Amino acid sequence: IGEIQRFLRDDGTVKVSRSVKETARHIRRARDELAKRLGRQPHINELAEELGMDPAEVVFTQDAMRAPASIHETVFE
Amino acid sequence: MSATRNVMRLEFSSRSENESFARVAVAAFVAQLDPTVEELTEIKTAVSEAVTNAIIHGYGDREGMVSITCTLEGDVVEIMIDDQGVGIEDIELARQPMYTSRPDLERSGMGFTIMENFVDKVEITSRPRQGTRVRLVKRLKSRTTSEH
Amino acid sequence: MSATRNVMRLEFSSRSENESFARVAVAAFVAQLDPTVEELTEIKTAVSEAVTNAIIHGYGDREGMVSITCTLEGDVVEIMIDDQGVGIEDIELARQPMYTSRPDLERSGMGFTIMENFVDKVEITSRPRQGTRVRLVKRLKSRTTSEH
Ligand SMILES: Nc1ncnc2c1ncn2[C@@H]1O[C@H](COP(=O)(O)OP(=O)(O)O)[C@@H](O)[C@H]1O
Ligand SMILES: Nc1ncnc2c1ncn2[C@@H]1O[C@H](COP(=O)(O)OP(=O)(O)O)[C@@H](O)[C@H]1O
Ligand SMILES: [Mg+2]
Ligand SMILES: [Mg+2]
Repeated sequence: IGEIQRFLRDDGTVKVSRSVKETARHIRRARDELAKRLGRQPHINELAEELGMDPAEVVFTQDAMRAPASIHETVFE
Repeated sequence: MSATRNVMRLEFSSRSENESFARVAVAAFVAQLDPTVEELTEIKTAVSEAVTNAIIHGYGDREGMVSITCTLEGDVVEIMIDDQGVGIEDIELARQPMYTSRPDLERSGMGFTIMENFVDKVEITSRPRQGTRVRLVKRLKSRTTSEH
Repeated sequence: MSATRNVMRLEFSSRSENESFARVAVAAFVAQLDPTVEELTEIKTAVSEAVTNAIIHGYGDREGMVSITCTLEGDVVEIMIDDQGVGIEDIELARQPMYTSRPDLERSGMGFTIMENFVDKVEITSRPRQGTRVRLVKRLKSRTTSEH
């Protein structure tokens, strides 16, 4: 998480699309680790807590910059 | 979260750029009930399918407004997606897996089937030339196991 | 993104649980213009302040609806936050840094000052017992700069 914060703080000109892409990767990793540790699907609050993020922000970052074309991919990911 | 109803309503131009915004807005609202990440993905996917239909089929080349009403009550999420587009002539036919009226757009005809798989109830109300309402209901089954 | 106007409208119950949802919904809509992280944070913060005001000051213990209308046109974002709450008697006074009518709630009185710092224009229209509209306008300076 420190890494994400450093990334976000570094440069006032970082585009949201780029930062979201980076953070989304951290979220995916945290979700997988949490699922493994808990032995079940994590709840959004658990994941948010793990990441030190607001749950709604986690939702935003997972999805906000996704192109409409990839709608069907979300089903099978 | 209190147990009383919490309501939000969303309205936006029927553009494909707005699909991810609509999906995120609904998911961010539902996140209050602390669903699993998986349940949230299911809800987002179902909403996406209904919103895409409103944009592509309902309005086509025209631009209109799509509206979404979402209600949280206890562990039940109700989502209505409305358009004032062309409407559906034969709802039974439209619901059939693989049926699409637009094979030219490389549509798979699986939108309603996906919705039915991801939420507990899918109701379609439509009138030709008046518009379409899709009502999705999902109970968050996992909710009680979350406290520990 | 095409250059024509894109519009969304959002309405939700005046509950503090809805603040983060509202902030994220606006962010997801504005994200289409691919602002910088800093610009998006500024917009979210300004929206948060206005939404909190509508909930705490506009409605207080009552529950009402807050609405947000957001328009994207070129590189300009316009956001209106409306409530039908108690309204503001003296807008000049309300805008003063450090002024708060609710020191009992440990409010800092800095909400409008924060908004003014983070967006280009803050307009307040209000009528006692009718409600308040806050209009925020921000031009995204980053939009023309290239990806890196
Ligand atoms: N909002 C809508 N307005 C008009 N027609 C619709 C709407 N939603 C669905 N339909 C009709 O139902 C059919 C099946 O929808 P769906 O299962 O999502 O498949 P697809 O979108 O791939 O065609 C569509 O091809 C269209 O004819
Ligand atoms: N939506 C609103 N409805 C009624 N009064 C408002 C509203 N927004 C702001 N006000 C008034 O303006 C004052 C200053 O607002 P603000 O600068 O955000 O400070 P604070 O919220 O900390 O009091 C508030 O204390 C309140 O009296
Ligand atoms: Mg479809
Ligand atoms: Mg304030």
